[in-house]
Amino acid sequence: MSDETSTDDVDTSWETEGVEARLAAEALIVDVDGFEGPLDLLLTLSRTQKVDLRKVSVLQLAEQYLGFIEKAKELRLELAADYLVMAAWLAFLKSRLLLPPDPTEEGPSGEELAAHLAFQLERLSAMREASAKLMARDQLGRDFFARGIPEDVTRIRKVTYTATLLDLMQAYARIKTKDEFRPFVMDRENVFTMEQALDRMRGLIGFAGEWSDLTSWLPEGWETDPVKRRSATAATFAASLELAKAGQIELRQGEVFAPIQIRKRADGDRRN
Amino acid sequence: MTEETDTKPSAPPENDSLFEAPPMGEQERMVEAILFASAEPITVRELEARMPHGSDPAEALVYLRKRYEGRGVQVVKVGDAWAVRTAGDLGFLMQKETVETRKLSRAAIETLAIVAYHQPVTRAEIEEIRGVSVSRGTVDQLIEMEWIRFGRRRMTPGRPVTYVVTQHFLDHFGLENARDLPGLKELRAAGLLDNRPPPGADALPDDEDEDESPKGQNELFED
Amino acid sequence: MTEETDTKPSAPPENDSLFEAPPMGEQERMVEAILFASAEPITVRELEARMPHGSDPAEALVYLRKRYEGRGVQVVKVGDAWAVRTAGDLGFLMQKETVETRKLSRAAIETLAIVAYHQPVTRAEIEEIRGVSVSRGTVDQLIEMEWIRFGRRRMTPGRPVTYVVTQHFLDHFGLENARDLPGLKELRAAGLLDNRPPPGADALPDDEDEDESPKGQNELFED
Repeated sequence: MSDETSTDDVDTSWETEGVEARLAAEALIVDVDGFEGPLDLLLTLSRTQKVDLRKVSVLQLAEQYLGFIEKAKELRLELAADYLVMAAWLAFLKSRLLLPPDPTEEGPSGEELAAHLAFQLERLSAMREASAKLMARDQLGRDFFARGIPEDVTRIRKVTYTATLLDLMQAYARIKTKDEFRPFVMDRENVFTMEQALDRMRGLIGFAGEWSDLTSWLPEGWETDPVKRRSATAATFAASLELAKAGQIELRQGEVFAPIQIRKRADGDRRN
Repeated sequence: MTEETDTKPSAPPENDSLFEAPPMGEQERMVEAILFASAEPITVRELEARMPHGSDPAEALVYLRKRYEGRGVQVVKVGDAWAVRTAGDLGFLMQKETVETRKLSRAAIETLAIVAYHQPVTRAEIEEIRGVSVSRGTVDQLIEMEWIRFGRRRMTPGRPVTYVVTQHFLDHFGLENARDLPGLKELRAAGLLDNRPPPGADALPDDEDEDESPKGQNELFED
Repeated sequence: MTEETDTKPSAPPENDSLFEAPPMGEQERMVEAILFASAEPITVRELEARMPHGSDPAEALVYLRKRYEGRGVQVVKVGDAWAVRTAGDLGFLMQKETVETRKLSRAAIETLAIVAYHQPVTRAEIEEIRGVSVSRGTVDQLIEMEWIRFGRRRMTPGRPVTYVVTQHFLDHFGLENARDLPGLKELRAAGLLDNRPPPGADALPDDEDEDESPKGQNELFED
């Protein structure tokens, strides 16, 4: 182990690697964003050792990393917290590796920690290779293909309708009940609707220049039968309110319960 | 011709083979793959354009077609193009049938009941009894179900068609004869007529045919 | 066996044929038709459901697969399902009009590989392996592409969800099952797929993980 390797030595070692390595080294320093985290950076740095990852010198690597961080700080590059945490941890690891083990200290030894870091690097590297191999495989839609005109299963939904005899009889009973019920429906003969009243009044209003009693506006034949009269009065009153709202007539009532009187509006222009 | 080297980097060393079309067996494979993967039927000209120079897709198609004779899929001609299709006799595999049972709509059951009790009956009469117009679809559905059928034309002006119930209807409802249907008195005795609907019950908007029925009633509440 | 007569009322007169599945050659044609017709892999169970009662699609598949050996299209196994795909060596013939796989980020590709090789794997484990946090978007993208899906929850504190690869992933990369991943054996032999906790970490959850791990692998091939 070249334990004495300092950050300066790392720099010189880069210089001896030739132009390509130097360019790579510069890229390392300037482009921190190009790394996907401290582990990725460590993996890249480890390549400069040109050894099997299993034999990588973790101590040397730690120094390389710390050197890199120092350089980045000098260049006032913003470093993500991850990188600084790793730097602190590697500084701790370095001290553990350099100092003789303290028997009173708890926790894993420097060697154990270093071995785990080496394992992590090897594992990451292996995953990188695996992903490259995976992506190099023949791929569906690129190298091999599925049926271009799939004939999908058509789902035929067959609906059967059903009814029971009881349904049938109840339906008939319902209709027949409606027949017996018809007199109620016939009631509409005794109903004078507001629509009807409006129609009637619109036709007549042009002739109502003078105040006239609302009751005189009831349709013929509706005045005598009390049921019919009530309905016609209500409808005519409602219709007169509508017309007053529309500005076509004026309404007045002398006192409470006095007859209501109506007449066409004087200006008459609003007639339609 | 040199572009072939681009598309086939693993070509054999002899120079000749570079310019020779692939063996017919190989061409057949190619046609097979192209027809399979293509989203549309492919013409011979298109095959030619995609296969190595000198290929004869028309001949390859003859072999391929033969190879698929009697198989589960067929090489078929579509216009002047070619495609792979499921063999006609296996079409049933491409369908999945699901049967769903539903209750007849109220409009349909009422129409059916009227036909059963009043047959032979015209559409106008059905409408008069129900108090609403009968939609074409309701009658069609009952005819399709083979529960009602056309009876004789009525000898009245317009000679309207009548409807009667079918044997199928009688079978379904376990009746020997439509006359076996319980009469009003029996319905009442059975408690089926006891419940007079409360005023306004007709206006329940649960039946599409019904919307005309309570016209007068609705008018009362309009505006 | 008598209940069969109920389901097949229109059977031919010979009683025997009532209960016999179609001849194997016919079954092979059926499997062929069904697989050709579908763009998605089809499970044996699904084949069984669509073929006549008593059919043995698994056996038919053996014959069919052999029949297509060396042809322009192949019968391939995808997890526990089957599909027809064009032969890999003919890819050059195909128009690449099909949508190119979206450019995946390095993070996405690595995450995918980690899920494939380490499944079932938690997000924390992915992060541990990559040494960097996994962005939500990366996982979402892979799930959206239907290449990974949620597996079982890990029985460790917090019950984290795990990720596994899908049948769609296997289909896309032409893998019969996840055990066929390139270099998987070597990686395993080298101990690089072990879940090795950092020294000093509590050893307990690791034991549980090992219990879980084979279960998760099985899960892949179960459904």
